[in-house]
Amino acid sequence: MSAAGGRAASAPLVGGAGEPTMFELSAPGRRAAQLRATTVAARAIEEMIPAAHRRLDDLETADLAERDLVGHFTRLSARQYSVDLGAYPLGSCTMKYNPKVADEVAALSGLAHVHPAAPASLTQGWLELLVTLEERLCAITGMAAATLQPAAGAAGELTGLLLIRAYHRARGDERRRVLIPDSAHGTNPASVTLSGYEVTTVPSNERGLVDLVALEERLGPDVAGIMLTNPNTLGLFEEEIEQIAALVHGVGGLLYYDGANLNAILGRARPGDMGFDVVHMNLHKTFATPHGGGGPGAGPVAVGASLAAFLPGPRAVRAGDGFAWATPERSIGRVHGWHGNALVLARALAYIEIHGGEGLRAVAEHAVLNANWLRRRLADVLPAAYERPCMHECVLTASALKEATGVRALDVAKSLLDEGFHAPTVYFPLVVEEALMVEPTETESAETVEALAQALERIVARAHEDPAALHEAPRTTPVGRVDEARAARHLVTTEDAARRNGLR
Amino acid sequence: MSAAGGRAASAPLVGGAGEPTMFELSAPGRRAAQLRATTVAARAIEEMIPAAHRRLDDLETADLAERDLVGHFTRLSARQYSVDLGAYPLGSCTMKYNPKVADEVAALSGLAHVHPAAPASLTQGWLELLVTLEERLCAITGMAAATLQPAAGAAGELTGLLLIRAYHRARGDERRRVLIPDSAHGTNPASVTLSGYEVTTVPSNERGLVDLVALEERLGPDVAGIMLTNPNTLGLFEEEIEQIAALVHGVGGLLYYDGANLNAILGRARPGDMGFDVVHMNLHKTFATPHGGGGPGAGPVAVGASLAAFLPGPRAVRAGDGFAWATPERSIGRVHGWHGNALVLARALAYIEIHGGEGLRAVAEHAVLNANWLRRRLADVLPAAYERPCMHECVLTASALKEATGVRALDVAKSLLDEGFHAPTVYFPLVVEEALMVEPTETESAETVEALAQALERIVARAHEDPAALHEAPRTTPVGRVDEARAARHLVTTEDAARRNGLR
Amino acid sequence: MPTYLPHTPAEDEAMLAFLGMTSMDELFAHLPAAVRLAGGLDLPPGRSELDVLDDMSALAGRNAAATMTCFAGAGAYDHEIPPVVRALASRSEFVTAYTPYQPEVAQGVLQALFEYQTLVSRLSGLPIANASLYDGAAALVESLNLAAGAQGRSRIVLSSGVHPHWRAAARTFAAGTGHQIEESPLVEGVTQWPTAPGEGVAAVVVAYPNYLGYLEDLDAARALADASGALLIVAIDPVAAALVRSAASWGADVVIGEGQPFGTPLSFGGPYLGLFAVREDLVRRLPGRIVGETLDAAGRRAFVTTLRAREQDIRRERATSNVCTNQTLMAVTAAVQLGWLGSQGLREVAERCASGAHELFERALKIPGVAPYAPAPFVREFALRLDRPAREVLASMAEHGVLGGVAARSLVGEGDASLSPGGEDVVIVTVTERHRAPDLDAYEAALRAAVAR
Amino acid sequence: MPTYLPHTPAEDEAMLAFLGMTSMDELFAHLPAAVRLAGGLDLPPGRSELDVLDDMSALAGRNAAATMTCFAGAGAYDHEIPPVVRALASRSEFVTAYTPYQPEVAQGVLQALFEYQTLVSRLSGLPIANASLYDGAAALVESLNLAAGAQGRSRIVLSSGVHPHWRAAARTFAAGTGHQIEESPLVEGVTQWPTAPGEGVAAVVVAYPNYLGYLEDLDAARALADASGALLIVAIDPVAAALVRSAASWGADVVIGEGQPFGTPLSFGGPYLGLFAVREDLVRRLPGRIVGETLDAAGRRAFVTTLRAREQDIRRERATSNVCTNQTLMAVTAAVQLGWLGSQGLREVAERCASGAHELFERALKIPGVAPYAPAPFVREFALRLDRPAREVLASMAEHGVLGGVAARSLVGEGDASLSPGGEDVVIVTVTERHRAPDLDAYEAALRAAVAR
Ligand SMILES: Cc1ncc(COP(=O)(O)O)c(C=O)c1O
Ligand SMILES: Cc1ncc(COP(=O)(O)O)c(C=O)c1O
Repeated sequence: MSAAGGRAASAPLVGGAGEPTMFELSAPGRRAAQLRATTVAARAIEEMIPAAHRRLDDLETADLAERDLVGHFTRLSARQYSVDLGAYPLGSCTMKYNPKVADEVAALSGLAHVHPAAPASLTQGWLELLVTLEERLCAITGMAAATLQPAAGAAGELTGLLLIRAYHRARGDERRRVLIPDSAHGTNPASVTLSGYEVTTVPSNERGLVDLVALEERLGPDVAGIMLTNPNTLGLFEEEIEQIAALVHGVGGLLYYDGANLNAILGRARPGDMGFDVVHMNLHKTFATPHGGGGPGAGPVAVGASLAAFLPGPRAVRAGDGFAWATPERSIGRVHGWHGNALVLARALAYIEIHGGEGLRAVAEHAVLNANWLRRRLADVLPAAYERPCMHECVLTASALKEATGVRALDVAKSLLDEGFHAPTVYFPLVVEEALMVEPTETESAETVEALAQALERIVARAHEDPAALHEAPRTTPVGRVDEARAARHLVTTEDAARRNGLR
Repeated sequence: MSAAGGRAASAPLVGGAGEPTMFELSAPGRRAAQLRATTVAARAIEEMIPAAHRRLDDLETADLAERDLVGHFTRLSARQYSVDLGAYPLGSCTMKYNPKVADEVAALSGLAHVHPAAPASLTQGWLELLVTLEERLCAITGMAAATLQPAAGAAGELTGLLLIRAYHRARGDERRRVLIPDSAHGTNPASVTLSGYEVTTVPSNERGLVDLVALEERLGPDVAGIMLTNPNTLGLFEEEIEQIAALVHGVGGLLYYDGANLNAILGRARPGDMGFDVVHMNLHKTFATPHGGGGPGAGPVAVGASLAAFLPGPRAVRAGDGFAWATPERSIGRVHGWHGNALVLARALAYIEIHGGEGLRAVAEHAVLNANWLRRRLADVLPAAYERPCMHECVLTASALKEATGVRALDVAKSLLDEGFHAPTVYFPLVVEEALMVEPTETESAETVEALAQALERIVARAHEDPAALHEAPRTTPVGRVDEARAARHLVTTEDAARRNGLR
Repeated sequence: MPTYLPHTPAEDEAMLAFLGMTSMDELFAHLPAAVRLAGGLDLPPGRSELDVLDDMSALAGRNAAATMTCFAGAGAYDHEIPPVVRALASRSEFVTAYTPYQPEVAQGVLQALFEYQTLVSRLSGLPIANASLYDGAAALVESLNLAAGAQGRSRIVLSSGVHPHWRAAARTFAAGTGHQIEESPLVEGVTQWPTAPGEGVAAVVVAYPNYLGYLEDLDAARALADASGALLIVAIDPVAAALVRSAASWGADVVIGEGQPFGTPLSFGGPYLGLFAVREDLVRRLPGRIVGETLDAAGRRAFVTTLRAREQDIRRERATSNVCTNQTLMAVTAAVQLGWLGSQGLREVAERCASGAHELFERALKIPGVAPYAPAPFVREFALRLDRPAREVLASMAEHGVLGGVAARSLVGEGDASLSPGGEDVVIVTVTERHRAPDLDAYEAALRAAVAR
Repeated sequence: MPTYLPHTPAEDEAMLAFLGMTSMDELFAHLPAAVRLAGGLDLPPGRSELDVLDDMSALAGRNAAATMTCFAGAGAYDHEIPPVVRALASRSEFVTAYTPYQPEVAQGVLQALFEYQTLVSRLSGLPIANASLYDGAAALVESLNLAAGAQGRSRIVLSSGVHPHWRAAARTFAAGTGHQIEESPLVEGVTQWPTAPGEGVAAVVVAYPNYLGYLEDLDAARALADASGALLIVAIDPVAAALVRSAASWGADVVIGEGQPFGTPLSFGGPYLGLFAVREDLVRRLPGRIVGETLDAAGRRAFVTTLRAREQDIRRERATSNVCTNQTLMAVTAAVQLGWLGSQGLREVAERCASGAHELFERALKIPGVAPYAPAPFVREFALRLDRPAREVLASMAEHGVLGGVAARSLVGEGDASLSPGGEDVVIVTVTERHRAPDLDAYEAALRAAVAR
């Protein structure tokens, strides 16, 4: 017999059991779907599809009544942490509050129900929206033009690198290497490889910044460019950015700005003014479009004037009184199946229009204020890896704690879950031992940041008293600490595999 | 300092703390509201409102950022059981699955954004909807006409009783008493009193039905009528309904049908055919409009032709090609501020139109099937108070269990929470000792009903092994067993009272 | 045949077999043959929910009023409801929950109601608020019952300034309770109270502002109540309450009102939200549910419905109210909306309403054929006297896309003591914070055109 | 200035004071003066969210396409999304969660992804599916990278029947990876494969059905792959997959596709959902995330992202994919939509699409000036050859409220090997289960009028 669809035991509110999979809930013959009445005559499949192409078996998915479907996914949602429940101080991820108004924007039927291949004359509203967003993003970053196609930050990186490549190539200049600081996010080196360049790592200096000497050593005429985030992944502003720019430009290289940390500088500084040539933005970070449990995002790429001709196409552009599609003359081509994650773009535009310039600056100021306040507040509890003013996030280290108590950053993170906070990012960036990367974001109040500090304080105190307890955290969550190694060793990624493995 | 708005500890998912009140979260100067730009000039209050009428102090409500508002109410929602999470076998309440389509119906801007005093010419859609619903409800109950004004079942009862009163009065017939079986829902006697009649209680016989002899003894020319639900609150069909009707009508009394249990007989029997003169329906039960944590409901009242002239007004009626408002000539008057709980009515109509006659009959059949199956399944675990075929619900009794173990119906109910089910209705109807009134409803699957049975089985077994554990249930819920006596003894119903009492 | 049943035919069979049956008919075999429905219900066949949604959308499309600029008020107000309030109040845990009979798994609704009670208490100035009644009219009816019970009397002195529909409902239910309702007429828009009310008065009831929008001096009502040993019941507009003296400060014993302006759309009149607050010593007569704070077995804070002994399910025929299902979801919504507004936002909304209303009032008076109905002060709603029948004027304004107000006569019966003789020409106009300058311009133009016609 | 900040000015001050500062400027004092922005951003001033919502609604209103009957497909399909799917997929726990880095508090998303993977696996017939890629185009790009890596080769034989935009994206990214993409043209709507592909082919890629709607015999593609030691990559239409032979049964090693038809609205092209499934032995080359089942410390079932060592954050420059943020919410939505459809509903939808398409096809052919583009079989999408340029015909159909399809030329560049010379006259027409008889009638009438013009 299949599982009980109306049993709430898996909701953390009651019980404590696991939630059956939809396949365990499935019972043949059940269904939720009600299709509209139709007067289009049904045809036999034999009339339509030649035998050689007909499906051999009946496809079995999962058969649930609507009631059980609702129960299942509602209970799953209850087993999921989210920004709407509480703080999510995941450094590098910028999990800030996502205004609900954007949900209504994305649900507007005049935006959501538009076919992407409909002619421009029938989609003028969308084209205007895209053009406006592009203009806003250029104003915010100090760049000349942008593509909205990339679907996430990493896609933006690769797009940007291909733009750099096209730029050099157009000048007959085949270059080989891209420089990346050792603190960089993993997508940076991966994107470099995919763009056909080789990665050259630049070490950080003792201040957590790009080591200028080391940089210079690695520069040469075969360097296509450098990828930086500023503030960098340690939450520190690359104060020597002008020198860096001069050095890289000096050898004919370009500067790529990874905009994952743009939240820190909105209205206070612009990548374009720092000398960057290419900038990607993570709209799902800086402009508060919700992360959706891992996506969708959007990763527009803005460029200086000298790279505009290479942008992917088609791009929405102003054309007389209206708007049209146009492909830049030396375009690298398309980087998305259509025009990018359009509904995410619409959300971001709404966010920008609500804030305006002053509002965005206030966002950055308060992101930086919260992070610095927390860093100072925790100085005696979990020291920052670099004791200097940080920007919107700071990297703490549990290495002393580990030495003293055996409690690792991971244990601290898991313990924080029991305290009612999502864990910070751990073990990133790689250059810091036992890293805990904390980004409170500007939408958390002083009280919340203080509560987070107190929770960390309690955890550290407990680490000294009863370290074993922390190794066993979390204990108040729907499941306890998850055995990740086992998952990789005994790979079970579908219900069918689970059945084959005797797990059902 | 106020509480941390971004701390999720009160979500059952993590932590286990309590949730601060919105007043504890409040910090002066914070706000969520963004009002539209306006060019209407603001006027000084002094210009508009004479001093004698001006507010003396500033009204303080609660001041929260949108992020904290969202966190707070999202966490509160996570502390709340609901149909969408799991089964809710609350007898008498008919907590069935509420189709999501109805949420979209109620959100249609052409329904939701209509002012109730807008002229009929501008609200023809609404009038048609009301007329159609009235016609459907009459077809379902076998009555001639209906009012949609009553906002819930109890309001329907009082309306119906006032109709009975008006009917008698119009015949110069002042009657005094209304008969009610001892198993009746509390709203019935309360409504009788409010209608100016006196309650005469009719005992149930050993079969759980109206005792005909006792009924006859209580009948007389001063009896205005009898209120029955059929099936009654024991889930049993009043098989002698024809005799009852004949007896009551014989003395000139009318029959009132409490439709809370209409779910059991949809398409299988109609109150009108049983001899009832007045019928209220709980749309929030039978027609699956969601209960909203305690309301809103809707309690339309349908009547036979002889009472139609007394119905509340205005009523939407057909008028030529269109629809108009009309007040019945001898109307008892208005029973609602406007036209009733209109958006609830729209939901119910959608439910009825989706099901059609056959669908509604299937609803009743499966409601009765589930209940009888459960009753039989539990025969050796928790016996039914009356061992006979039940309708859509059945009343079990824990009195033997209590005698044997000291475990009461309440303990069983609380233990069920830990098993991942909402508790049944307990200690109602009053005529059954240690009553557990179970109504699985038709939207729960066989598997769910079986799981419920197994959970009760486990609980009863535990009652024999470790009764103390059951007295302490529930243990996996956000709060443990709540001290109701204390709440009444130390009355604290507002944040301000809590402050005055030193609780904050 | 669309349904929401999980049962497959095979399961039906197996379940029936467990009961020793082979058909659904047998489940109903014990129903007397005469009442068994043979032919099925006379309803159109079922249709998929998507088809039905189409139909309902088509019906919705036939409500022209939905898309007009709405200056109609009179107890139902077109306020802003922001996305965040919609999102929170529609969370399915709130929507699909039942009455919090099991507090251990209902802290969400219970705490929200506790917060709602606090907010209503602060708005009204009275210490105790219940967890909602059906609507403003129901609140009035319940308040009369409360007063009659508390004072052991049955005469009610009711200002005709109370909303006509509420008064009508009060009259309807008085047929059951036997209360004698005596209306005090409006003269020049304000109540003319009886000078010597006589014996046996349970309550004096007044609206502040009254349904024509006017603010009355409540000292007179309070004095009358004192003189007759009656309770003073005040019906408030909860938005105006942010600006005007609290009912409690005027000496109200009971405050009632319509809570729809807090987050509930116009909804063609329902579901709305009956506000109800009382003095501390009246708590045991409070109709409906009330949530109290207490502790759980482990000493943690918890909320629970309390003073249950008042309610119908326990007190039965001796209960003073029969209310069971109430308007909880609207109460939760009100708490969310008030949380969104905050102290400052609520005041700003009220001020915007008032500023707009006073501007529109002045602009309207400049139109020939338009005069104030009475000289009394108002907040955000006012009454005009027109040269032509109000309904006709409104109909022609509607042609310009403006719902120009509510014809006072459409609310009241002939001979109602709230309108001076005639009254066909009186229109009640409401301005909310949603109206902006172009809306006021449109109003003025439409009214000018309509009156001139 | 509207923001979502909780901070009050007093709190700002206190927090700054704790840092020994008196102004926000000091927080940025360490930024070199030259890069500090003096004048603020050149943006219009902020406006309330309600004002902005108004503006966005106005923009939305300028998309005439939104209200037309949509026969456009070509990789983006107008399927029914019922209220229940909208309600579940929009639960804020799913929407506002991050990547499930902490599995203990992310079982909701993780389990939904596990279910999604199962569904994609069953649809494709391959055992391993990932937890989503950006869209169909991204899935193609990643599949080429996977094949090149797995086979240690760089030549790709790509059918021109694969969606033109996906092919374009593949070409764009090949500039970085250095893959040599060789397109095999369509002749009469089906791929003409090279007879002797030669050395170094990593993958043979084909679409089933292809972008013109035609079903190709995949034996030829499989044979070619075998002959060249390449992987066979098949791009599927996941709705058609309910009716046609599974890609796996044709011998696909990798299946890719666009998952938008499962619960995601047309959305002007995104966010969509890249489907990706592989043979068991390719799992360690899988791009993106994959969720596995495991146990928690107490031995309870739990889900977690697994094989993380493949991913960019660990493997860095040696990673085979850079994907990080993916399309999880769309994957969760697809699981909900497929749960709603059920096995039977999915088949019914596919059958309705096919029945409607075949009927419309026949009706279209009766119109003078309309001919089939090719004689090959199709499922729910087909290509017509018109007497006049397709774009003009579509424009005039639009005047009748019908979005009559997609002009094939608007998808492909000049000289694309998927259209026989010319091709300005080719229109791709799609029918979904949302189309009913009157819609087909409207189509026929609009097309007849347009072609005749
Ligand atoms: C610094 C940095 N760069 C790049 C990325 C990649 O962005 P996305 O996940 O949108 O692909 C991230 C994402 O976490 C990041 O933190
Ligand atoms: C048998 C019965 N009658 C009447 C009522 C009262 O209906 P309402 O709560 O809608 O006022 C109920 C409600 O539970 C009931 O079960």
